[in-house]
Amino acid sequence: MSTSRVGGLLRSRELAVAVVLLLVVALATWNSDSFLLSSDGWRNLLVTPSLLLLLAVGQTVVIITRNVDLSVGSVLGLTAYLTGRLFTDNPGIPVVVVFLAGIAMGALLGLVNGVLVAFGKVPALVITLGTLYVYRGIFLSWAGSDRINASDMPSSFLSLGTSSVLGIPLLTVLAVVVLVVVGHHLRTTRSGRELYAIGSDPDAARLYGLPVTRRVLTAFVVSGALAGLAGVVYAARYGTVSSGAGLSIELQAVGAAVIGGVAIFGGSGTVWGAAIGAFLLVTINRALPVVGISDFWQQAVVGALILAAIVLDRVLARRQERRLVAEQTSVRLDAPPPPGTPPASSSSSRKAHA
Amino acid sequence: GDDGGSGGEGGGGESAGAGVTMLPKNLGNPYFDASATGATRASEEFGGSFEIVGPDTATPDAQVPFINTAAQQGVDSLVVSANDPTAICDALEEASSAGTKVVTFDSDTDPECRDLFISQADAEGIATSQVDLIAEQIGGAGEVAILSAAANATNQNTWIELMQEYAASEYPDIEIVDVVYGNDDDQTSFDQTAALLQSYPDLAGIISPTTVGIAAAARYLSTSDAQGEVALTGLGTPNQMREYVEDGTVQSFALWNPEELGYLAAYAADALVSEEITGEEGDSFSAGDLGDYEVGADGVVVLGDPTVFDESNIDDFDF
Amino acid sequence: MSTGPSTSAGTSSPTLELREVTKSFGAVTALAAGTLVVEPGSIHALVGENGAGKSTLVKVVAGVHRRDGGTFRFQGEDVDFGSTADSKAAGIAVIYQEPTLFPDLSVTENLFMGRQPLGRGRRIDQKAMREEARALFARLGVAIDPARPARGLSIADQQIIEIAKAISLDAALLVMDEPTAALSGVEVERLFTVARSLRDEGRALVFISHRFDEVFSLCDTVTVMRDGAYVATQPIATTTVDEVVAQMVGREVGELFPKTSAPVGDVVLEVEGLTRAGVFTDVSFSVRAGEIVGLAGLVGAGRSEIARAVFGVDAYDRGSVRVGGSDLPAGSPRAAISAGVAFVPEDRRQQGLVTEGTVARNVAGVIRRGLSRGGILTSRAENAAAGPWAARLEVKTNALDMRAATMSGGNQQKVVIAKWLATEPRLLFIDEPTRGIDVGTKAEVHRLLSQLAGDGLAIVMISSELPEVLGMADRVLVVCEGRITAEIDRDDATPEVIMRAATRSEAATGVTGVPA
Amino acid sequence: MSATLSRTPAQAPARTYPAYSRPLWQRALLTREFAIIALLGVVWFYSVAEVPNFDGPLTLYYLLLDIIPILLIALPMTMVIITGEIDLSVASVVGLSSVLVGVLHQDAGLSIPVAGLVAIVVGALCGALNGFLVSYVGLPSLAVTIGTLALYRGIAVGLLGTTAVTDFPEKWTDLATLRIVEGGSIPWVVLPFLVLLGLFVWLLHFSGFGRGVYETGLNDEAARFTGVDVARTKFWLFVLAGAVSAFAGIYFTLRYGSARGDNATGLELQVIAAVLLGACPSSAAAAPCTASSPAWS
Ligand SMILES: Nc1ncnc2c1ncn2[C@@H]1O[C@H](COP(=O)(O)OP(=O)(O)OP(=O)(O)O)[C@@H](O)[C@H]1O
Ligand SMILES: Nc1ncnc2c1ncn2[C@@H]1O[C@H](COP(=O)(O)OP(=O)(O)OP(=O)(O)O)[C@@H](O)[C@H]1O
Ligand SMILES: [Mg+2]
Ligand SMILES: [Mg+2]
Repeated sequence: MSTSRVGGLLRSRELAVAVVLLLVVALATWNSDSFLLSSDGWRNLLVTPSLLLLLAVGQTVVIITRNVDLSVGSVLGLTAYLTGRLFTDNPGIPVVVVFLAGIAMGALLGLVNGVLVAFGKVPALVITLGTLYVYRGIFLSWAGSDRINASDMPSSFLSLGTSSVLGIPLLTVLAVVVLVVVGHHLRTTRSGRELYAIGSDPDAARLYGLPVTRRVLTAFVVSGALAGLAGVVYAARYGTVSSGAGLSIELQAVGAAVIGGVAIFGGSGTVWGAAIGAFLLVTINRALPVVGISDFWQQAVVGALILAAIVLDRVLARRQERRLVAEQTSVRLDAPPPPGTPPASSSSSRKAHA
Repeated sequence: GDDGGSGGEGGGGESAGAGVTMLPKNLGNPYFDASATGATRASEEFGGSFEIVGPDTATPDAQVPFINTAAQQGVDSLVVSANDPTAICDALEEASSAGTKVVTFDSDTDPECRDLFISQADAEGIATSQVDLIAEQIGGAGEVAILSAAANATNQNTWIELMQEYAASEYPDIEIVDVVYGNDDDQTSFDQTAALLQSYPDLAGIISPTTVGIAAAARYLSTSDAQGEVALTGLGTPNQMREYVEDGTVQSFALWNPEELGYLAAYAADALVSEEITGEEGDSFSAGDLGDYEVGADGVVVLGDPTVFDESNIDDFDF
Repeated sequence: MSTGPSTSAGTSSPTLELREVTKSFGAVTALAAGTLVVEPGSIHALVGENGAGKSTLVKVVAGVHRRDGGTFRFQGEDVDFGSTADSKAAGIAVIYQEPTLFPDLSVTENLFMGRQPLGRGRRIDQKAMREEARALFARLGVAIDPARPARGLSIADQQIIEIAKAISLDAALLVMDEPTAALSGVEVERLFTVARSLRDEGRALVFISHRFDEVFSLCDTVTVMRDGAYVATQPIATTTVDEVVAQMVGREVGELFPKTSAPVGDVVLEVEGLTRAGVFTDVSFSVRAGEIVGLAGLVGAGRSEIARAVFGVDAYDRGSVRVGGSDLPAGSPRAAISAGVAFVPEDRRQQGLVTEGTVARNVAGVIRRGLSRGGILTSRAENAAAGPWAARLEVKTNALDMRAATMSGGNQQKVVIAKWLATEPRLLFIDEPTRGIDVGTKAEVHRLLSQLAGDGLAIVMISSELPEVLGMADRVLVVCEGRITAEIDRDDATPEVIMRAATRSEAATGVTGVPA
Repeated sequence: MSATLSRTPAQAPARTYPAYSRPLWQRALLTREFAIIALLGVVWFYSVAEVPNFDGPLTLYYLLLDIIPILLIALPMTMVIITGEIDLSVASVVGLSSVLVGVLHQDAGLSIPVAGLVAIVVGALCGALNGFLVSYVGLPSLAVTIGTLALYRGIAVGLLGTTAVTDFPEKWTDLATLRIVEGGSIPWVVLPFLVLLGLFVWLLHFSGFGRGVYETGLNDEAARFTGVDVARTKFWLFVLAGAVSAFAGIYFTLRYGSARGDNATGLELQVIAAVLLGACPSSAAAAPCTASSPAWS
């Protein structure tokens, strides 16, 4: 990250996905220019991904520490419902308070995950898979079959879902601000870099004296808080909250991060990549009907495109690696990772370091 | 099986009336809550007991375990809205062989799998009323799209077929350009609506014969430039739609009273359990303040024609 | 068992003072009575057999382990570190036996993790950090690109970075647990220069090594441990290698390099024009039964790479490999193994062992195919097969189902050797055979190697320890920058010749000499 | 080879080691598996005491019918997870094979066994695609199988659209719910599961392949150095997962007598939960629920 060469390599990984994204948008626009050019089209293009973007950013922070948070979907649902209830139970409550409440609620749920993972010494996949069901269960038993309708929420709140500043939807602005803050933090602060170190080799991090427990805890809290924020956003955008809210969105969040070049074994990847991944996933979904692919085949195409995206990403990364090798051997600074070793080992040697 | 003597709340052993266990497509669906309210009122009237169980996703394999459990507990009667006409049949047959009376409502199974089907209104009635509503709103001509629930939802598909036939014959200038599926999920339905407007710039109207779909579509329209441009109707509950009728996004939509549907289903179940009827064509039973009903062909009981809601009457309803 | 050394009459209190420190892991007692007193401005050697408790002692000092008992003073005050962060804050820098780097991060970030120079708004000052890194490497005379990720560095390079990391902390106490195990002459000499300059600045250093020549050329004082307990401390000046060795193992140890020339049989391995772009070029050599061929050279010359390619874990671009007259398919360790080739790799934790696996399963790891009866492979069979081989190498473990991770470095190395000898091979590649192995075991390994050669085994030995090469090898192939630059016969092999070939131009400095 | 090592030529005490550091009862009782089985027992007795009709013969019968797909898929999934990989696409393969059986039976007029066979082959191919991308292209399995999760499900939904195939011959649909003994509580399908269970227990715990699976998960570089073909091992595990999922799909179809694109949606997380938490809803599955992925721990 610290040098043009390595930085270039990383950037190119994000670039790969960005290119695919642009292609998708271009294709859709070419089919029906309203996809991009109409004011609705423009707004949807920007707004629709912002929800997943928030989740993907949080997910990235966790994945970088070689953990994963599968409970975000349930957290989102729970906070979305909380949002509605806050409005119905105490009318006239200021919108800001609701946002804060949602974030706080999310952070709390994230904290539970973090504590269980950091102190329970149980794999995050197991813990969060458990809390995925637990949180969803709490949601269901709390909400029962009650549901939040648009009429239950003040229009001042609902309008957040649609209003824009300078042609950029408010929710997008919100998501991008979050993205920039988190991204900048991960890149330029000690605690940020320590997250990468921890994910890169947890044992080494402990031996080195890094505050592993505290950092991992924080990562989960951040992920939870962002999921909470996403919950409030969900309520504002969709205007209704039923027990299905956020169901199985967690895999999309992980998918977005991984497609964006975040290594699932921790230690590398950026929120920028994850953000682009989120945009790609959502935009593919929206573009397909426009491109005229039958409703029934859309999911298949989405799958194919996800695969295409990660394969392309890998190809570009591999080419960069080769260049790195060439440079190093020519300078004879230090010899390269042997080109012969099967790519699996590149991911697995991470694992072996665990 | 026993008459639910040991059947927990499901059995309602000691009480005079039947124990009614309701299994909707999924919980957290306001439409079925309304039905449940009706059914509860009914069972209070005939002194039975009532419980509602169900999955949170509307799939048949999620419904089957609930049927199994009910069968084990030997409940008096099951009132089911089927997620699939066939998939839950075996389970239902197990149940009836265990002595449980099976009544389907809202969405039917194959006739041989149940004793009675309480139909909200005959399919034609539903289909035609919605097409008429949209035609009236778009002036009888233009592109119309349909936003449905799950691709396999039995009743949805029947209605859609009928709508297409009816529109073709009665309104030659109306073209039904597409059918998309929101899977009764707010987010999906919402995004599907957005996609529809993208793909069909000249779209004149949308019919959404599902309460979740119409609400999501209304929400999207109310926030987009298409508000007022693209007409929307379908089947929705007043509480969900009030907002959008008031802000002019939606002129009118239809629905039978789901509360009455549940009410009638419960009474039918009670009639079966008390062996007052067997479900034969021609049987007739009384359903409290709804009056008497007669069993039609294939053991179908029809509730009546749907109500149309618009700003004039919407405030008279609360469900 | 011991009172330990009396603190020096001098007014200055010792930098580090450990007395009667105990530490046990479940059943295993790693430290019975660890005692170590280190004066400021001195380099203190800590020696002992594998499993003597050296690393454990170090980890207590570093705050990795909490001691069970005993006193622990640092700079005159009683301390009790709960974590390595505490010890670091107190001014203790530690180089652990096994490198601990963050593979995904750049070398620079690895150097400064957790203490990066901060600029405006508590943001990391990348520029300053890069400059400090370059300065540091310049001082150590290291030529590693500070910007490259740590992944893929050879152990040697990793070890060098660990050293740089520790030094840059400029702590009052610097503990080095076998820092030179992976290094060869030149690097070692550079390290010593730095160590001496630190001592002259008045800092205290602890140096752990199994190489006595290094101990005696670098250190001022030596403390000997045996079976987790303190044995003796004395000034280097007043003792000899034999005395120290005797104290370590509690008996006399036979001659170190007893290679007896065995009758040389017919050719077992033929390598023809083996080439892998960027790593090694046009390598050709052959090995005969009963012969030990040494691959010498500087670290990073490409010796391991060559061996790995022949064995099949790495691919190669051109060339051919024949074992016992028939071609060996490229890139298939399985094929190599069934052709009777064994391979003891240089990195025991990454390549040699499944550290989370049990001793038995590691030892039986390769031969297990032959162990299943009627298609069923039982742990019983594995234990039965593993036991004798573990015993033959005197592996220190209290049960066959212990995790290899809990064993001392040297014992892990023994497990790896046992695992490969169990395959009863005809050709043995052994990369850094005695890295981190104590003097007693080292003698056994060498005796074993020559004995195996005597039994007609063909051996290729990669070693960065010149004395070992000189002592063991019938023929020495010198590798430099991926080419074989010289083939030297046992009789003409001298440190000078080899170093000249290994470094081409570079003068033969820092050749590690034969111990007294 | 007669290499005898001794410190001094004089005495040569070949030492011996005990096989185990802990007594048998500890090794038997202080295990994850035992904890799970114990927990299961507790839950069971609680239910019998508290839940009406729980001890009725139907309970076990339905419980087994409902969890058989999870049990089946948990077998290969356990091994996949032990190697440090994961397969999220299994439920989609279930859906796809269900649709294939339906379509092939209805439109192509194939008999159930033939259609089922084709479905299993296709399932294996689906697994092979996962395996190829993971082991030979070197992509993270999580990403790959999130992709194929959508792809396979999409194909399933695409093939059938709104329709659902429901006309399956009685004898086959009955077979799915048939009891071993008339009126007993053990469904017949438990038998194929038990066979597979035995097979996988052997493969994982009593074969060289299984040792390789563990080594691959714990340290695949070391595994390669000992001659384990890491890539091939993983590849075949994914193929197994695909094939078994397809088999589960056939059962699913016959049990509900309906082939639909959205059959078994979301089952993957239940399977993974079963494997990871060891919370397989039946003690039968506790056996394959051994230590989970080192990659995640
Ligand atoms: N796993 C690896 N990945 C990438 N590069 C490596 C790896 N191992 C070694 N190298 C590099 O390849 C070159 C040859 O390394 P190798 O270890 O073969 O040298 P060597 O002569 O065996 O030194 P050593 O004494 O460490 O065995 C060195 O520059 C080293 O940095
Ligand atoms: N975490 C642990 N769990 C159990 N036993 C351990 C653990 N760490 C060390 N031991 C045991 O403590 C003893 C001392 O180990 P230690 O690593 O200190 O030896 P050492 O002197 O460093 O040997 P070497 O020179 O080979 O590095 C060994 O018998 C080892 O098996
Ligand atoms: Mg040590
Ligand atoms: Mg080497």
